[in-house]
Amino acid sequence: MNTLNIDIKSKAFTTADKHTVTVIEDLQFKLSNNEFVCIIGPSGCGKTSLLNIIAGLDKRFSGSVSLSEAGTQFKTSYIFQNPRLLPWRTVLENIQLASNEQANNDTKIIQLLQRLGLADSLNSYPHHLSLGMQRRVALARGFYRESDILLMDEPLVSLDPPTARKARTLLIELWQQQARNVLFVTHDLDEAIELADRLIFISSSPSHVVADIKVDIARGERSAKNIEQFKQQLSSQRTDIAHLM
Amino acid sequence: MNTLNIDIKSKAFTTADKHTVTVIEDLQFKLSNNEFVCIIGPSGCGKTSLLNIIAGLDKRFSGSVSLSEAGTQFKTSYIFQNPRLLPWRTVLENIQLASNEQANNDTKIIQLLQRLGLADSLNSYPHHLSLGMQRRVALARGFYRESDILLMDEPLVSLDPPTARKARTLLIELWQQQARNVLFVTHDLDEAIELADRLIFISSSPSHVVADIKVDIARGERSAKNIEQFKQQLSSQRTDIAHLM
Amino acid sequence: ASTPNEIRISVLQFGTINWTLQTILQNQLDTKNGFSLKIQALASSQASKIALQADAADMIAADWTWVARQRGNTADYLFAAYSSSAGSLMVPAQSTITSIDDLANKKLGIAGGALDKNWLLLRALALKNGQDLDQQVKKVFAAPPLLNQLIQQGELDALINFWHYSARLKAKGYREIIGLHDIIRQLGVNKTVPILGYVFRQQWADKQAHTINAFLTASRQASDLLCSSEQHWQAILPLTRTNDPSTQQLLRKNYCAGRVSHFQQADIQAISDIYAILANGPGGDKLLGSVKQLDTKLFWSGKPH
Amino acid sequence: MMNTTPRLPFLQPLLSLSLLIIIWQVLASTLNTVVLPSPLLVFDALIAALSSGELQHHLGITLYRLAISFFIAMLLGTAIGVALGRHQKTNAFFDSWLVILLNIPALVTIILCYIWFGLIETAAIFAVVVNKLPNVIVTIREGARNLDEELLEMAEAYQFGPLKTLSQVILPQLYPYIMASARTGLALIWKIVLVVELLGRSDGMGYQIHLFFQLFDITSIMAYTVSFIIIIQLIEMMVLQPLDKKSQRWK
Amino acid sequence: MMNTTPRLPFLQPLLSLSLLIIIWQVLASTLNTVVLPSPLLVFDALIAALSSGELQHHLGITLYRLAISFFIAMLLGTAIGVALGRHQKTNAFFDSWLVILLNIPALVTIILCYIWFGLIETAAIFAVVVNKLPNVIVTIREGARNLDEELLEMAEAYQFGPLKTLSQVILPQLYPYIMASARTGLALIWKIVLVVELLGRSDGMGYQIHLFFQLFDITSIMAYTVSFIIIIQLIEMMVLQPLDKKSQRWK
Ligand SMILES: Nc1ncnc2c1ncn2[C@@H]1O[C@H](COP(=O)(O)OP(=O)(O)OP(=O)(O)O)[C@@H](O)[C@H]1O
Ligand SMILES: Nc1ncnc2c1ncn2[C@@H]1O[C@H](COP(=O)(O)OP(=O)(O)OP(=O)(O)O)[C@@H](O)[C@H]1O
Ligand SMILES: [Mg+2]
Ligand SMILES: [Mg+2]
Repeated sequence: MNTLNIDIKSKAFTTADKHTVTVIEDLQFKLSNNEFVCIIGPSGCGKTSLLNIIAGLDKRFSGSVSLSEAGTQFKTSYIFQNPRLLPWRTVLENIQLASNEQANNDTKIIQLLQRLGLADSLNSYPHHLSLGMQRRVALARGFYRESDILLMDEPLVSLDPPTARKARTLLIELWQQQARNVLFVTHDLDEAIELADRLIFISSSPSHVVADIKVDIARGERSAKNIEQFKQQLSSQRTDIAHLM
Repeated sequence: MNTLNIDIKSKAFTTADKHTVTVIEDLQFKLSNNEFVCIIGPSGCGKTSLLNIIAGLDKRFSGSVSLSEAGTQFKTSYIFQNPRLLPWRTVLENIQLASNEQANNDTKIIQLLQRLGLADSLNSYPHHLSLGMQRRVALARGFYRESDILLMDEPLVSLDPPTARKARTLLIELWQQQARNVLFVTHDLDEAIELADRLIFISSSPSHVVADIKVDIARGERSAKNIEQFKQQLSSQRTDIAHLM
Repeated sequence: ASTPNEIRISVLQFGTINWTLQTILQNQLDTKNGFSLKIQALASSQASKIALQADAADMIAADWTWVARQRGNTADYLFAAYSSSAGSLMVPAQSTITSIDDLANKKLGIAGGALDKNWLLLRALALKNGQDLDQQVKKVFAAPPLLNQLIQQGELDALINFWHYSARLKAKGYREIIGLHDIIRQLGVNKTVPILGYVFRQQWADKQAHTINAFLTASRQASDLLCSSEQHWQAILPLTRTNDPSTQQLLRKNYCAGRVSHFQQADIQAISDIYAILANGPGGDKLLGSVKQLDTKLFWSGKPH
Repeated sequence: MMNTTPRLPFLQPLLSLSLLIIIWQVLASTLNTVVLPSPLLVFDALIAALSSGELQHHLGITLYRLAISFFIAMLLGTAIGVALGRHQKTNAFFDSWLVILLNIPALVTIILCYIWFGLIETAAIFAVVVNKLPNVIVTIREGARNLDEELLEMAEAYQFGPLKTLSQVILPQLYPYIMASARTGLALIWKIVLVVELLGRSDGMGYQIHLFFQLFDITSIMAYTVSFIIIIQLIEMMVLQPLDKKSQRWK
Repeated sequence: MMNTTPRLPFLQPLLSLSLLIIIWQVLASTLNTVVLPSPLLVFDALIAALSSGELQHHLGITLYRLAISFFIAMLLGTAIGVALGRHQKTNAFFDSWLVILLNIPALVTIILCYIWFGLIETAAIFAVVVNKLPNVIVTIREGARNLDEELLEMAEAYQFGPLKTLSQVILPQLYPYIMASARTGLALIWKIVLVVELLGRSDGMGYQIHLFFQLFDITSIMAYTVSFIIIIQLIEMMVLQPLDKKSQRWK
């Protein structure tokens, strides 16, 4: 995929009592070269709004989300902040439906689910799963679908540390297999440093980019210790964003 | 409140294809003396099911949840795993409705919301808030209501670290003001050690208690360093529960 | 439950009986004859039957066929003859149909459904002539006003309708092929019998015989007034609901011709004969129920039973 | 779905009504039959009926009957609907009663009501209620079956009690079902009132319309119909749509 | 809500029906009027009508009309209802048309259909559809207005396309509205068919019932009604309830 230019001049909402609240203002960044970018910002700053705009779900903003090569289209996978599974479809069906392939590769789905610890829940309905399990199904759905950009809105909350670890490994693996741009919203700085090529820090609303930091640890060397060190360094060097950590 | 005996012989669900799955089996523990207990266990092990049973929402289980002094009733506050706000009520109304007082103390509600960073959203409807903000409203609702036991199902996920920190401080403060038993489900061991008197580790389902550990750091001394140390110690001493951390 | 000397009667607002009743009221014929009349106007003849059942009316108007059938069901209704006006078979002026023998394969509109007495008697007559109309015509059952409209749109070749609907067609130049009384005559009963009458409960009649007779007298006086006095006719003209003078004239003519001045043993005999024809003819068992013989006690004799 | 409120809320209906009237006029003048009188003729008849005061009289009476039976049917129907929707056993028992009540021809219930109570106002209103009630019950029952269990659990955990649960949790969720019931209900009741009045009242729109039918006076039937539709359109614009807007404010 | 499936699914309806028949019998024998014949009398009439073959004939024809118009009205109504519920502007424009269509008396539409098409089957079915259609539209529209926007966004993000979105996301959410429409719809159509047949058909239940009504033969009316209700009760037990169960499996 070529470069994706995100340039949001302003995104505003009208509240029930007719006030206009500007949530995003002059937020710009670029995505290219199958980057893995983590977005970090306070609760309520507009991260979900941003992803919705990029996914094309929200068209009422001023600014643009465009590819450098005009005219080309990109396909998104979006793992929402809550699972958003179809309650009347089983786990397997939910994943199948989200794919844009003609024929579904059920073995691949089952493999994915197995690695997420859901091998037994293939034919369960979402209502019969715990919330953490539903989130994992949503993960599998997002992973399974082939796309040019993968949007993830705090996908790993509500998972116990071992499961979250497994999910992270899987994510990186899949991303390396099928290279694409990833936008990953998280509140967990450790997680962000472990996963990302770049960290984008966003201010509270009306939000804009306050820091865009390259994670320069090689992928093989992102041990707990190195991550901790990077964090220390970051907080000592960038006191301007300390309040966001 | 006197001692609460939780003794669940078995909790089973029937799946859509008529299978019976036992989720909890022989899970016992006691709550007394206004303890703060954190529950830690893998995703899908039955933590939410357990809280539902204690809250009296699920009566189809074998076993009992009883007070040592028979005949007395207890009032619960329950902060669910998702916000569960009434969409057609504003933030303020949602909190007022949940209270069992005759007259509402709006100043107290506003104070609570202020401390959770929601001072501006008093009259917003839940749909107009970000998910993290909705969770904070649910927190405020649970905190505001006077109760004998406070159940919390991963209440602080989806919050950025500063906000989560504030919420934890507030929680401890309120708990010390209005002493009551607290059951707090979390996947975050650091958080658990910071907050709890006791940690209860639960196995994967059919779940039971695998470890019941007293956190013996004085409340004033739960610094990041001390917590890290406690964690180290725990994982080296209790290798049997290392897979849960 | 009505006060002494009071008659509560339920009739169609624009029905011909209402012409008579309004004339009674306008000329105080009720008080003059020693009773008081309360008219409840209703929008359908079924409604008046419900009113009688519900005891909300003392008297309604109905055919003797209906009364006979109800007596079979142990309802003790009595019948006092009122009018012999009857429906007829009508065709457009330029129609090729000249007698009932020409009806085969034609589209025939029938008011009142398959159990309408006009239709049943027409069938009986045709059968006598060796023709089974039920098989041979294309029957169209529908609501009377709708049928009148349809024949004017050319959707029907012929139509048997109730008399005031037929009269309206006649005023528009439609041709009468045969009337009910001609049918009856051709079936061998040589008398113009009443069709429509006042109907009331026997129980009530037993207590109110005097009032009923006074009412019947008033009714006859009113009808005579309408037929003899232009002024009285003008007074009820709005009830005919037509502005066309020729239709008004035809309606009046038919109304007057249908008056029943005497109701005697001969009438009862004739009706019994017609009853027998109906009962033994096609569809008659459904119209009249299982009773093959007319219960002649249903006719009001002028005194309590 | 966009929540754009048009600046001129009356413009849209006006335009669409004009279009309808034009279509009607064109149809009427091409067909040229007594059965489809032109809008102008109907309008004249409407004015005539109004100036004679007849229309107001009958319309008033019909609206009175409609209002009373509407409220009784909606209240009772919502209550029973919620009860049946939430209690599977009660529902299993009464389901066939409901099917019967739904499918008894209006004719039968109306006659029975008149015969039992006499030709009085109560009978008429009772007959209408009996005919509308099962429809409300069935619709609300579907709604009550599909309530959000999470919110109900919340209400239970926070000990809302039956009254608060009903008013704060259940009824807001039933809102679309109640509105569907109300909108189709006004229409259904109006149609039943027509039959009820035909079979045993001496006034009201049903009585009048049937008289006109006997004379095949379609113009007057249309005039009466138009007057009623105007009333309902006003109710829609003055009551139901503002209610919609208010209750959907949170979306 | 408990999902306890009773072991004997036919026991409950049987019990409740027996109770109803007992109440009926008691009422009939205390009132002792022709207007409320006892169950036994009605049963006799039913047997008689069956053995003459008449009932089957008329019932068959009515069911045929009912089935055709039911499916047309449901399909068309759901399509239009979804369109209006999702497109606020289209709805603002056509809303008043809908109000008009809802509130035209059945009498008027039926007469117009008969006059225009002649007294033919198409006219009858068309008249029924015109009477039922707006009810379906209004109910489905309420449902379409209250769809879960989160799931719709999901469908859009995952590029479901219109067809998949309709079948996988929208229709399952409309299910309760469709069922409410279907249940009240069968009843409504049956009532309209009765009037349609009364005004211009030479067969069918409505035609027959009206004949009986002219003779004031309530027993036969009841017998015909009972036969129809049995059919509907069978549809309810054989089609609608299993459908309910199947489609609610995921709960
Ligand atoms: N209604 C239900 N029907 C069938 N199975 C259910 C139902 N609800 C929960 N379960 C099963 O019970 C188990 C425990 O669920 P529960 O929600 O209690 O897990 P949990 O510990 O809260 O998990 P998480 O951390 O993911 O929230 C899961 O395996 C789930 O599949
Ligand atoms: N439909 C809406 N109407 C009005 N305001 C809205 C609406 N949706 C979101 N907002 C406001 O926009 C802001 C940003 O919301 P958003 O959901 O993007 O936050 P977020 O960064 O994803 O937060 P979180 O981490 O809590 O999920 C919030 O302040 C919220 O109140
Ligand atoms: Mg968000
Ligand atoms: Mg849980």
